[in-house]
Amino acid sequence: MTLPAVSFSLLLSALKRAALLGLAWLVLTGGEFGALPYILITVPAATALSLLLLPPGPRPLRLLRLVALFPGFLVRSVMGGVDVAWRAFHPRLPVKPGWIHVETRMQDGPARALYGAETSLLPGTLSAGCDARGMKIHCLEVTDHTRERLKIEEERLARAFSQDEAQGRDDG
Amino acid sequence: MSVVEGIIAGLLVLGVFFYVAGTVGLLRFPDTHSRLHALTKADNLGLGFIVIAAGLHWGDGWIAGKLALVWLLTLFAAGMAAQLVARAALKAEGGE
Amino acid sequence: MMELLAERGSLFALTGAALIALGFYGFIMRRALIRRLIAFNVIGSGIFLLFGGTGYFDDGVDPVPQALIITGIVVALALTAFAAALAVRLAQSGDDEDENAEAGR
Amino acid sequence: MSLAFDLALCALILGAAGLAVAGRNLFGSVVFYIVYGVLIALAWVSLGAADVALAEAAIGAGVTGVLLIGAWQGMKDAGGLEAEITQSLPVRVLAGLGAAALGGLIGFAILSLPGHEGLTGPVAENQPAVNLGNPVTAVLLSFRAYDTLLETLVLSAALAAVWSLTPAGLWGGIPGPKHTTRPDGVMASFGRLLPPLGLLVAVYLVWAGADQPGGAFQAGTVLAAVWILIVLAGLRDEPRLSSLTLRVIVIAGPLVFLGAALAGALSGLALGYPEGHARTLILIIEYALTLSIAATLALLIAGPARRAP
Repeated sequence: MTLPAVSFSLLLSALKRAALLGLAWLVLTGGEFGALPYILITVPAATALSLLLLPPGPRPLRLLRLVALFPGFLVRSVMGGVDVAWRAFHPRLPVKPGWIHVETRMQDGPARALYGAETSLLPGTLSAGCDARGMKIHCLEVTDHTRERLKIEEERLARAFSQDEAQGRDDG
Repeated sequence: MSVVEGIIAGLLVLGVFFYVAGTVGLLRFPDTHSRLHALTKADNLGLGFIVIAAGLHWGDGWIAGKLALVWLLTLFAAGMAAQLVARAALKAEGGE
Repeated sequence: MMELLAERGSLFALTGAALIALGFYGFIMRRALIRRLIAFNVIGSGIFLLFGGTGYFDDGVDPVPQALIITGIVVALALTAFAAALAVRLAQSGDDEDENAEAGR
Repeated sequence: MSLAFDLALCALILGAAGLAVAGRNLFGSVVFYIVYGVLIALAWVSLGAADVALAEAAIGAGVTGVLLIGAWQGMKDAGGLEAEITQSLPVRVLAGLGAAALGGLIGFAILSLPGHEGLTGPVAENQPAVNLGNPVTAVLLSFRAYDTLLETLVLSAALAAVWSLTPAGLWGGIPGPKHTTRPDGVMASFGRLLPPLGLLVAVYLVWAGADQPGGAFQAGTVLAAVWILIVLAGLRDEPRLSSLTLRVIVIAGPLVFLGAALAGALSGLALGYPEGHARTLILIIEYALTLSIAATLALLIAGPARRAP
């Protein structure tokens, strides 16, 4: 994917998004045969809307890498739920809320918003949105590991958004 | 009660447990942002278990897929909404 | 009485009746326009629930009431939208003293 | 087990309604009303009326909730939020007794209703004639099509009424405030990522409406929500209300419906469908209606014009 041609990358993102949306249509209609012809109208329309709202940038989304991240994310989000449940039911309420400010090299836009959404589902952290400098993270309990853990998470997700190095807009 | 029914019942109990945990957290946690933690994390987990239970109950791949789609959408929306609410709460407190 | 409550249709129809009473009380007793709008909508959904509950049979609600209720929900929405716009306009015109004050002028 | 569920649900419904009607805080009332709407949708699920449940969740709780929040914000901005006054105790008792008497009478009437067969049978008998799997859609667009036609006209009339509240000099302008968000912020990203899927869900709902729960009203609400999300995310602005295209979209559904009614009248039966073509015609009406309902709902929420054209 080193070809710089814009039209090629545009076509590629369009195809990727169409494939995703096509899959979504299949799942929605329960694979019913009568709904298949509609794919010819709905998927192009939805893809066009997607391209219009989110023009593809130079850093394409690596779908396979994102899918590969999912099982790990699931396990950690289960831990997040267990952690909250433990604190909620604990008689002494072990909650020492605090803020940390995290520099992120995650590019602004959907990639960073998704990173924020992810951190909000992980144990102990909650993103309060992002600004130009970085992200404000609310923690149920600030520990030494929090920053480290977030860094590892960011590393993983950045690779799925082709942001191995710095700079460049993301793309969904 | 067959084995599958037993598993479904267990999953439902787990799901309800996390919903209750989220609600207890919502009531007990000291500030708005901590309460948001409880809502987003515990409730999504609860919904996840209930979705798996419902998928097993119907035993149909397509229905399970649709339920999974619903759950993914909820995860996505909850993650995004949590950030928006957290930011709004921060502004309301004059933290920015 | 207990077997009536055990019948799903009657239970929801009676809840509908209670909602109508509650909405009616709110509509005549509360002053804020938005709250009266809410009370109006509570009356509306109470009527729908009553309608659906009395049209309930063992295999679900009769399709004719269902269709009429969907129609009703949309009409209630149309009315709510207009009332909400009116309330905002009224507030903007700064002329929201109640009728007593107006009559006394 | 399910009786316990129903009883708990009814108690919750009454509790939420009570808090919405009698609460102290006005915004809290609006929030409780939305909760109430979701609980009512659950009641419809329990009654096995999935179409109504969808409509109630989308329109009753969703759109009405957004309208009420919008009205609250609008009145607050204008400084016109009224303080609640507490009536004296005798008045409250009297009103409470009156309301209780009303509820009691209605309840008594319900309990003394004679048993009846309902119309499920006749609908099922006639359903093959229109070739639709969803009996509710069959009633809405064939057996009681008259109601539905008038209902869509009521919706258009409400829009005209809302537009008529436009302040002087702004007629035909742009409704609502301009939403600006950070172009790469969370809200903007949300508005960029979700709408394509929302579009698919809307088409799915109207497609499914022929044979399963769903239909034009539910789909139109989802489509309107997609548009509102795009506007809130600051990605596009609301259209000019004087736009001809916009007005054509608003009225297209009712017009197609009226056209079908007239065509039926010419062939002998007003609002009747020619033999063998009922399903096709109904589906065409459904799709046109979805678009018009979506536009009308979104414009009802946007309200009258606030910025010059």
